[in-house]
Amino acid sequence: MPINKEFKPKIVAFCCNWCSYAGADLAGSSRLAYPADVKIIKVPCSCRVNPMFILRAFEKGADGVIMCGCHPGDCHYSTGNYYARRRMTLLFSMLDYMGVENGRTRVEWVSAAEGVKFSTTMNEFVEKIYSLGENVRLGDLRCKK
Amino acid sequence: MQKIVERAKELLADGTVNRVLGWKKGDMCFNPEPAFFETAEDLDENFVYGGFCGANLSKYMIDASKLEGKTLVLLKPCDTYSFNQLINEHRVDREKAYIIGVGCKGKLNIETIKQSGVKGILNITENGDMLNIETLYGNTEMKYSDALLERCHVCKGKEHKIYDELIGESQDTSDRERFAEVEKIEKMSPEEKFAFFQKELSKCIRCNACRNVCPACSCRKCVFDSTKFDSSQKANTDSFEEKMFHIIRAFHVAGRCTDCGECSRVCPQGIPLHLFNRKFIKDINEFYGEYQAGADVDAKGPLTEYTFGDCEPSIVKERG
Amino acid sequence: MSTVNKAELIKEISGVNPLKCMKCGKCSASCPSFNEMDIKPHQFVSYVVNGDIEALVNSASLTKCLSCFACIERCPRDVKPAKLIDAARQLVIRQKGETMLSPNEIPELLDPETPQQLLVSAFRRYRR
Amino acid sequence: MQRIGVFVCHCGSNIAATVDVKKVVEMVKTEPGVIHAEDYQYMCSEAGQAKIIEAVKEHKLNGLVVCSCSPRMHEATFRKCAERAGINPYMVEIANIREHCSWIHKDMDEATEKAVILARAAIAKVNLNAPLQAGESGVVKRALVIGGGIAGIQTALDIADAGFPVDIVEKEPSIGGRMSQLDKTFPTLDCSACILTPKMVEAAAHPNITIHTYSEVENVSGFVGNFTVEIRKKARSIDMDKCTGCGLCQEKCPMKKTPSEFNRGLGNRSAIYTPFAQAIPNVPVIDRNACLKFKTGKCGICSTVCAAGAIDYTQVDTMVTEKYGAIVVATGFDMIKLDKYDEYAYSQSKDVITSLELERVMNAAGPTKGHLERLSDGKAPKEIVFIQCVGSRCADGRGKGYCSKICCMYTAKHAMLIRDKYPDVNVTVFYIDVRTPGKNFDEFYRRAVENYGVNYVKGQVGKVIPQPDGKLLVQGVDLIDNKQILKEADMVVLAAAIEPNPDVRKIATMLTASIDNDNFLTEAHAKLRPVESPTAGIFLSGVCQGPKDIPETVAQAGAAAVKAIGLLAKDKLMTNPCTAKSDELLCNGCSKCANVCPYGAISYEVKEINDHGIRETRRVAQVNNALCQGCGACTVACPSGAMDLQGFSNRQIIAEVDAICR
Repeated sequence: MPINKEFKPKIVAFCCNWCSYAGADLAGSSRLAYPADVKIIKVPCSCRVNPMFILRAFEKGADGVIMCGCHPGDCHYSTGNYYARRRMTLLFSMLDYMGVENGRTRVEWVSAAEGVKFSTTMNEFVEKIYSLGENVRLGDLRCKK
Repeated sequence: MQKIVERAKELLADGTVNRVLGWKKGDMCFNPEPAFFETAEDLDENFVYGGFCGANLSKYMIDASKLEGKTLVLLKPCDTYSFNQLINEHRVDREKAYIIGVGCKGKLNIETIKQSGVKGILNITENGDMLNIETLYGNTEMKYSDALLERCHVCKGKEHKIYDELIGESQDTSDRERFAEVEKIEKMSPEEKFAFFQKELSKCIRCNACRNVCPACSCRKCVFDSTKFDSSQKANTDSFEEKMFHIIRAFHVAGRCTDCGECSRVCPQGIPLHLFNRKFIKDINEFYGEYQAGADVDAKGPLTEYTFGDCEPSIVKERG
Repeated sequence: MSTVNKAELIKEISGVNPLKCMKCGKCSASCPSFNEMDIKPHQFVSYVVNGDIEALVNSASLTKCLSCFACIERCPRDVKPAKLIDAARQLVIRQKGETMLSPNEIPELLDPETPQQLLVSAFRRYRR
Repeated sequence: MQRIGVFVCHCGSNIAATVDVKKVVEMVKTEPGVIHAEDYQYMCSEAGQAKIIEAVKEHKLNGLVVCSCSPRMHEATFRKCAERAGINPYMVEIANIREHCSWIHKDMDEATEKAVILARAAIAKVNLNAPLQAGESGVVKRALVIGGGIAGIQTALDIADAGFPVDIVEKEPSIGGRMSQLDKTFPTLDCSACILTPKMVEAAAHPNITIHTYSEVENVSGFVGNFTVEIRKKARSIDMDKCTGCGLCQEKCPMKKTPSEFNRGLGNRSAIYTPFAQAIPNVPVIDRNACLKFKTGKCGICSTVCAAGAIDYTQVDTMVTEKYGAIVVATGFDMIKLDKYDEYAYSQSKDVITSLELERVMNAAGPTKGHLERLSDGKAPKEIVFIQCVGSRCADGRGKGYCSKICCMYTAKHAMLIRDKYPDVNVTVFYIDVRTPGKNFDEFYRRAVENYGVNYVKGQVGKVIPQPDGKLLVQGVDLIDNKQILKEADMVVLAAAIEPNPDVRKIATMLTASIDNDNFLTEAHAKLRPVESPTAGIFLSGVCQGPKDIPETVAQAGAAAVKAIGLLAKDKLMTNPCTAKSDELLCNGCSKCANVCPYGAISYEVKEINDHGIRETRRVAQVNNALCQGCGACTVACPSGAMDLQGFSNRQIIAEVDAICR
């Protein structure tokens, strides 16, 4: 895949405190590299992620947004990720409906034990964003022109 | 209409209700507006009920619930879904409402009439299945069923979901597939989809009419007016903001929207806003089972519920 | 080709990570041709790790392995010695610049001692 | 605007080797709100903390950003440090520039740039932080122990001895667990029952201990210090107060062909039964699936013979609801199923058995009365082969990836006991490694080899082939000799891997305790908090946390008890201040938040609100801070944004998003 050297994507990853943030920590302590384009924001639970945050990230120029939470059934708060799953399904469906490439959004369930999964997920996601290129559809078009 | 006025007067006179929530004549025949009536004289003089009385009055009951005594409210079949949803959300007080379910044979869209080429409209009268239209340039006529609002083509049925008494006959005017328009967009390529919505949404002037008329969008203070999200209301400064506003607006009413179509009816720019709400309704039906907001007063709502086996968000990708 | 490259090639062809081996010997314990082999199945791994591909390629084990896959089936670490020996065979085939054997050449080459299963297995694996 | 100090840690070379910390300090100095920035070798050290405190005093800081390791590591340290410096501990944010940056990136420029952005996000957040005060909640002075094996019994005894009431919930009809099935214990070879039964009796007699056997935890609600647990006491069909434990009913029961769970299915029991003779309580249960009375309505012999009139066929399950301050999980383990290991012929031959089955065979109260014999024909074996690591250390998806830890030692024990009692029996052990870390463990293993002549072969078994004459042909390898071995054996014993009790996942879900992919409960910190679950108030005892032998289990059980006692000894707990908070002026009263709250922490109140001069009676949401755990589900369900989460507010998260996307 040809990689545009100029393009440095901005990628926001929302990670729940209990599983995915710990999974990211594990990826770190296992030295499992993934591109520096990914920046993690810690939230207590995936159910804390408001669609507003995701749209805000796109508005401010993010090229991809990924949300990670505990696996369904393993939520620290028992049910949070079930609500998050419905919310994100509907939001992503809407973005797709509006013509936003559906590769720019992703939800992945990563447990605290899955450092490897965290790292591979991020690598895949970044690669996907590189292949999609800069987010021209959602960003602040008028300011950039 | 006369029957409604007579009954309203009786209920006012015997003290059952303190006021009547209905429609009053507008400056033109095609723009009656919601109004409270407190006297028999006011009713006789200003009350109107006809094909152009599309406004859904249930939202006004939020304020009316805070007033002294009961309010007589006139609800069309589809309006009763909104009223139920408001009861579900503790926004209206059932005890404060006396509901007369009024008959409806579909409501008219003046824009449709104008778009058919009729200009200089002076008056429109209903005559059975036909509309007699007086214009500056002479008289013409049009089939009633050709001038219906979009929502009436996908009518939810003639049954009132909640009422104290019924006056008048209703009919089911549905003659189109409810999700046909949504499906059409879903089949487009991402570029076409984007172009379609970009074109529609760039018309938005953020007048907030869609929000203010929506019976589900009834927050005391909208998030776009508050400081809670650093998104306080202002004109759109970038091309994304209108999208964000409309996505969030639709998301906030997802699972609560009864598909009453008021947003599209009132939009001064003619943006088909119901396409957002209906997309969420379609997804909810497909992913989590058929759900009609307002059909059941005690329903929990699809976004505050879950099942262990819900589909994953990646379904959006897999579905293509 | 250097020995390092050959070892890498074997890993690539086989898709096996020999470092996963915990040296339990279950492969050799399962092997029906164990006694015929000069390099035993559990040793394949260390030959690849140490880069001694020449010895592996020239060993009798190359022809004695039946490709019965018992070691693949039972390996607890997913190391799959038979895949390594198979990769060594591929290496030989590729070196000779041939990728296939015509069925007509077989009767001539046939050694009556060759086990039937090896033949069947070879056809299964190398026909194109 | 806050007055923020930024402190960048080198973490020795962990961070400084890949992140230019000096540059990070320079870059963040111009961020809004930043008054002071510095770097130091080890921020978490006493000297590093002293620097922070000094800077707070000198620059009158009221917010701190520490760029260091994961907040999961040292957030608490720096919050305490802030407190010592006289500022609110919740005015501290951590930028994780080690796990999320220096450790995963190699390029220095790239890593430095990312570190700066992460620091900016943390600074943006602190700019919107508000001081938070932890609330207080009470502690119910009672503990629950789930599981009545040696781990549960030991934990319960220790807590009870400290003066707190404890309830044990055990799903089997008797306490005792796995240890009660064992014959002898390593490395001293004392009889398992001889050391376990006194503890069982002690637990039963302890005034502070209540034992619920034949019971299961059905539902758990509440939080640390104040759990409410529903326990289902399954219908025993026996009146526990009346039963004298005479055993006549079991003797007379006509349904004696039910496989005994206690004997691992190698022997039979009656339909009315106690699992074993020393069962506690010594009150039988009726297995309703096996009982003739329940199946056909005809029988009732037990009722006829019971002089005490204790048999009650009409009993139904009863629910007990009790409040607890602490819960200890001690659910133990079982052997894995061997259906994926066809090569060992476990399902084909009765003479291929697991080690736990061998324990029953060797036990005087077991199916063979302690005589070592082949289960197929009752003949005395002459050749026995032990196979190690069956399903342990497997990366192929058939077994478990971990080492089961106890197998090396118990196999040495079995081999030694057999050679001691039956010197004419040859014993061969196929091993991959012999792992004997533990006091007197290696000496024990060497004794088996040197004094008892057990034949240890380095290598694995590839296949066990049952022969027509009933013998078992074992095909293995000796890796030292580089020879394949074909050996005829009379018995093969498999050291099957152990796995956590399958019920534990259900229990973990109820407790909201985290659990790993192998179904072991996760500890709060692998090294420093090994007996606590990350979920406050939940403690881990025994094998539910990881494979352990008996001495380790007992040690951990004691440690879990001490942690639980430490909690129960407190009168008040500080609650998490990062709870949801509703803005009454914005609240619609729509109940969406209450619908999604997993803790029932949101209630509604109808009260008079003064909304900018308009006085109105409104229905508004109220959050109970003691119940709220701060997940934030309500904040997204709330359409008006009235519900917000303290410490993770909408504006804070948006500020972070903005800082990252800048």
